[in-house]
Amino acid sequence: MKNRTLPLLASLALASVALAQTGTLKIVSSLPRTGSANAQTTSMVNGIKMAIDEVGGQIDGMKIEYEDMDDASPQRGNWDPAVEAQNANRAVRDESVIGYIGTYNSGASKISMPILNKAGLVMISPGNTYPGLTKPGMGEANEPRIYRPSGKINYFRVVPTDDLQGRVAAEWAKELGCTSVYLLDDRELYGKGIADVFEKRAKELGLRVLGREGIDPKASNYKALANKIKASGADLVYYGGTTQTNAGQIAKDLRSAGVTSKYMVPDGCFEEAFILAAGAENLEGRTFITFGGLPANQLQGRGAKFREAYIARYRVEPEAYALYGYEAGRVLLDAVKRAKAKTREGVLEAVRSTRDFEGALGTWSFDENGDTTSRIMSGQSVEGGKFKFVKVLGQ
Amino acid sequence: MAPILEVDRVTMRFGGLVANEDVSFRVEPGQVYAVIGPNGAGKTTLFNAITGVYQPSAGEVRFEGSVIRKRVGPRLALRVLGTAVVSAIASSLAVNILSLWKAVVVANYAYGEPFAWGKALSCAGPVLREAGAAWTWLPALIGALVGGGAAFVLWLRRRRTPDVVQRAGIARTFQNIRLFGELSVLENVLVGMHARLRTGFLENLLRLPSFFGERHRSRDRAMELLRFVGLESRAPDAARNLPYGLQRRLEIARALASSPRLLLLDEPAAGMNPTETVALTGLIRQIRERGVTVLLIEHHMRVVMGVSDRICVLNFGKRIAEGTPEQIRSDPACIEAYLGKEELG
Amino acid sequence: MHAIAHLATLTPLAVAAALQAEPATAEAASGVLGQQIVTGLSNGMIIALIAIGYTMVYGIIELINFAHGDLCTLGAFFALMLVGALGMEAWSGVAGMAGVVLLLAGAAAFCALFNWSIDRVVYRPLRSAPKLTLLVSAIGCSFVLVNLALFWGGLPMEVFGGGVAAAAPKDFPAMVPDSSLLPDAWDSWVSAEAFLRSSPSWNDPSVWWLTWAPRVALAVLVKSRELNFTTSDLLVWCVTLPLMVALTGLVRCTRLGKAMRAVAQNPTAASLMGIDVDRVIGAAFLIGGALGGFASVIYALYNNTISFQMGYRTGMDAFTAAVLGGIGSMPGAVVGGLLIGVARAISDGYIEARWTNSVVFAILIATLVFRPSGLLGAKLRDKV
Amino acid sequence: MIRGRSLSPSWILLGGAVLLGLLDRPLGLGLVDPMRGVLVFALLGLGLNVVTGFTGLLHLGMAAFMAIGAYAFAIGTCDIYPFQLGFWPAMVLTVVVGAVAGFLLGAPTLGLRGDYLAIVTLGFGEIVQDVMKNMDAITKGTQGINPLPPPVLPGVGELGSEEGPWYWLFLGLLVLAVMACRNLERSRTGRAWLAVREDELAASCMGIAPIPAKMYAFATGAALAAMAGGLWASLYASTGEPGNYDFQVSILALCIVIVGGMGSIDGVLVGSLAMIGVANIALPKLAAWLQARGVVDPSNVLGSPNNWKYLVFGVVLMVMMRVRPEGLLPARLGRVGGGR
Repeated sequence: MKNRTLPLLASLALASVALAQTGTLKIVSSLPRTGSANAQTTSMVNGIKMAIDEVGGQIDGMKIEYEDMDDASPQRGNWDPAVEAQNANRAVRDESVIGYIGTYNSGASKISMPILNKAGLVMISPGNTYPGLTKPGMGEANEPRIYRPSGKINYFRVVPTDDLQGRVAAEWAKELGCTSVYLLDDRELYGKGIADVFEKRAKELGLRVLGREGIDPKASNYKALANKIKASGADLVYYGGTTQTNAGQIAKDLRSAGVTSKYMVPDGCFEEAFILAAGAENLEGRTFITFGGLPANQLQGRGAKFREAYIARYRVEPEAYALYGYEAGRVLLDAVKRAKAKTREGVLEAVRSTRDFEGALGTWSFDENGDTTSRIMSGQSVEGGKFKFVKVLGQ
Repeated sequence: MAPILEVDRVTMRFGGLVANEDVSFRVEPGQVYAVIGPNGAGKTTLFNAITGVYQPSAGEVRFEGSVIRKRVGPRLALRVLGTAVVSAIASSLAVNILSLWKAVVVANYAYGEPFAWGKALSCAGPVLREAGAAWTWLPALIGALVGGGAAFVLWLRRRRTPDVVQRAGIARTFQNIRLFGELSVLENVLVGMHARLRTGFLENLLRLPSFFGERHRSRDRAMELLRFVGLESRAPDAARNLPYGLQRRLEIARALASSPRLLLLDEPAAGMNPTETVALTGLIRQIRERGVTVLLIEHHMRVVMGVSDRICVLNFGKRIAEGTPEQIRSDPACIEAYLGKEELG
Repeated sequence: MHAIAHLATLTPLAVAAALQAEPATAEAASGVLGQQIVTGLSNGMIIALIAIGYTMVYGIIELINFAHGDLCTLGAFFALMLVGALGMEAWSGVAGMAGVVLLLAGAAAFCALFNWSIDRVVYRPLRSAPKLTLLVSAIGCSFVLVNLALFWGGLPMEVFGGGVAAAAPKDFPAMVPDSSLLPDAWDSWVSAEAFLRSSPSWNDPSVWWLTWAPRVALAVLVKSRELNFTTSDLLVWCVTLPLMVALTGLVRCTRLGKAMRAVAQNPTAASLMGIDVDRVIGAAFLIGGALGGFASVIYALYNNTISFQMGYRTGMDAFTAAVLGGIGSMPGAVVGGLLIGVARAISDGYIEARWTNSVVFAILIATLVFRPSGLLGAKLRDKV
Repeated sequence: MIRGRSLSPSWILLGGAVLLGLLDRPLGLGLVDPMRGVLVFALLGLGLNVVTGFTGLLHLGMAAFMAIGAYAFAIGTCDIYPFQLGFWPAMVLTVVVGAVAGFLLGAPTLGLRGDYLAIVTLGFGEIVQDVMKNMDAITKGTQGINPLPPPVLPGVGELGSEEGPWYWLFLGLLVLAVMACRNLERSRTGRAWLAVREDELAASCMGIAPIPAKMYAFATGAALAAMAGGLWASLYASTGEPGNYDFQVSILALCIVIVGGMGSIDGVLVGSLAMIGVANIALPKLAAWLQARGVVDPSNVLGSPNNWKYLVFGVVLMVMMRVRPEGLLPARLGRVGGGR
């Protein structure tokens, strides 16, 4: 048995190497596809696919292949360090892979960044907002150096980070006339990080912070907490969390406990599912959502075209994160196109030199840390059961 | 001669139910002593009271002149004090851990620079002082009291558990066979030898030389015991696969493995056929010849009358007669309560 | 029965005592405490209802039925599907009430049958297998149920968000308008107070014992005016309390209940006495499932959100409640559920929400260290 | 133990693992990387097997000890803390901390029976997670601690991105753990555990003090789990976040032990291969295969293979239990704990 399969497998392995040489370039994405984040990641994957189709699935005669990897495991229902590491290693081993799009959770990137960095494989995240991944001094003392064992930058992101969003959120709260705020977070990397920034900025702006609570995102309701918030008399409740960590339930419980304050959430809630989960009547006129970018229907030029194409293809309005999937895919493909040698190093070099990229979000570049220079933030409210664009923030 | 076992006015109550009332008897060394009585007379309950499964509600059981209990001594003191100290430190630390950490570690460590241990640790004192007695010493005090108190109460509650009694030299078998079914016959005997063996966790983990020496000796002895009860050929089999009569014999071998001075047999002949019963009688005699005193509960009158030196008769939890087999045979109360019915039925 | 009766008298007293004990200066806080207890009790009743499902199955076959919480998830999705299919969002008034009854009945029937079939297909063939084998089957079953709920959430119906985001939490329409009940009834209480005050014995300290009960009652009523006791709270109380009483009655008094207790004691002996053990176990799954169905609808109407993973925390709380009360004991499950509900609310309100789960489990561990078989559990004794 | 068994399934499996390690590269299987996770979970399973399999205590909080191990290792080694021990000293520390934690949890609670103990361990798991999340001054909360140093081997130096040496190291440690468990099982200590599992009262009438015996089992299990946690963290150079050590991990460990066969060391090895293999190797491969065939329709919830993973995993568990109720490789003398 063994003797017979050995040559067979060996020839298969050879064949795959040969295939790579005759011109297949592979892009992989590693996003949590099992479990609760599935909705956002599906729209991201849709965005990536659209970016690939836009170039006709090939560049300079080389076929572009795409694999949608899952970094969640069924027994966890969420991203799993083991699976993320496996995905990264698999991508590194597969010679034809020239770009890695991911991850969705910043925690997962902490695992895969060093692995990909050592291999010199470019990584573009459409979803990570934890500042420490790229910005010195924003996270732990050893960040972000530890993610770059080779000393070179290979990680880029097309989303603005939490430190920007939390800041503009607090400023917006002040503009809305709030004087006191009650802070909640979901005790996750994203939610807690953004609430921390909000808290710091709110204090600088002279908003009174009446309380800060970390909630259990799996609890069945937050009525007891809502009672407490009601007694505190805060006129804004800020929740650092996402639809998946029960932002909708909080809105409901606040209303049923008779809390009349405003309710502000970050872009983890900027998706249709948030309104569906919370019930439009619980959000109407009192809910404010910040987003690190512009909503699809406010986009101009390329962005507007993307929206039309997305609706035509998937028959739904693109979610906020679809755009980032699309943008990540496009900036990667653009780099592939520009790269002289279609190798990992070539592509990495091309991505790094991305300047004044004509993206769906306007024109932007990658800065020296690998962050997008796009600083556009927007504020939304909920009216008539729909998100309504209110204004551009942080300008 | 001093009695090996004295049951002195033992009463066992469960809620309103009185299982034994004021039962007394003495067993002399080298005797085979039988406790008989109709079903529900409280014989097994009495056994449980003797072996520490239950604590007598009143009265006491003396073995070789004293009640078997863990002794008040340095071990107890060490245990209570140790628990108190550990829980005092743990509680005080639990209350202050964050501020300590910040003062000692966070404040003294700059990323990438060497860490001055002495200086850092010296920062702990001020933090604890600043926290004040209410947050430093009070938790420690409460921790010490609760921890030490709990250790003492638990010790008190477990002063006379079956394992303590067994280690003092009383072994037993069970009426409804309680072998370790998944273990081999040999291992069952080795478990019985547990208290006589010495190798500790680390010796076993690392298989130090002492492990091999003891393994050799204990196996030899276990095989000897199996030979004694006639089971040596079944040594590797799972205990649950033995036929019923052999399981009873294995229970006896397992009990003997601890080299007890007193052996309690709870209905060893139950479920045996006449041949097996005869063999059992012989076995009990042999056990006595090995110098082990035997306390026996039995229904088979042939066994009881054949091997016992003295007999105690219980009915409805009370002792109704005591004496040699001949005396019991002719005791009118016994005949009425028990023997008569049994022999006629 | 006993314990429930006790509870019925003790709970208001505890509330009253808590309200009275608060210093007058912390007027606002005291209102919150009462409110927290009400919230806690409502949550606790839902937990208790699910906990009974755990305890029934455990009491009979000693299986920690890990799939029970997820069964409730399916019940809630079934109810939401009914809402969507019949257009119930628009029903109001009497029709709305009828809708609630319909949902309760539908989900109960669905969950009962589903639970029974799970037993039939998954657990029954394993009756003689080791206990932990059954446990792993239950875990596997729980995974399957979670996945079914995920699929269900992807149904192309409007109530499920058109099937776009299967994994997202779903809004469950408020069939019962969420309005505060207490202020409306306030006037009659004012006259009651005036009537009491006018009686001569009210101000006579020598007969304080005569006026003690009315005083407490009045204190509760006066404080309650500040409470936000809503229609959905009322709904929870009105559905769960009778159910618990009825269930206890069933187990105490009917033939089936006796058979259940017999099987729990000793299945072999019970079968020798002519009891069809499989049928009795099936009945336990049927009843436990029905309770889970009721609980799921109550949960959905109280929280107005359901998601495919909601069974996890609810199931965990219910299991904790069952153990806290003494697993196998039905009144124990109720007491445990209420206790955990209130403990959660108090912890959220007065400690920090981020420590709530720890507080609940710390209470549990402390209780078990001192009462090793739970609050109302039977004391275990080895049979030698 | 008296019948010399010439070749036990454990050694066959470990031999298979050696073969896999040798053949992986030449055959281009790419299995060595995911297999490292299987090896770590096998360690965790061995730990739980001591507690649940040998001693019969249902333990639903194994992940807590894994978390304690991972965080102890991380705090001992990561350069944002002043301690900065090397890999091996930190690993020793990890094992000791794990054992002490097991002892501290066990001391007050081991008097509890069966399922009451189970929920206490479950609660402990939740509390540990909360502590890790909330004490962020020490544990860095949800950020996780990184980077953590890779193991250092004499002659090889620091292990890098090359998977081979990792694999061999983990395999070596697993072999050591298997030997340790085997030594314990066939000794006075292990016999006491088995006796307590079979019949606690009879065991105590044989002179075994049940609570100390359970305590040793608990601490041994916790130490092995902590070691698994430390290796896990070292493997991914990060503790991940506290949420990575949740109830699901404890459940996975329990499934490994029971699917493999309670109380059977061979079983743990097979069980971890089956469980982690299905969840982390077979299911992703299946999903990728379906994707490559284009059998995927993301517009529909049923159309994406990822949405089926829970179902497949659950069904696999149920079928395994149905087909082999006593586990894939039951303990040496036939069925364990039959009936209830």
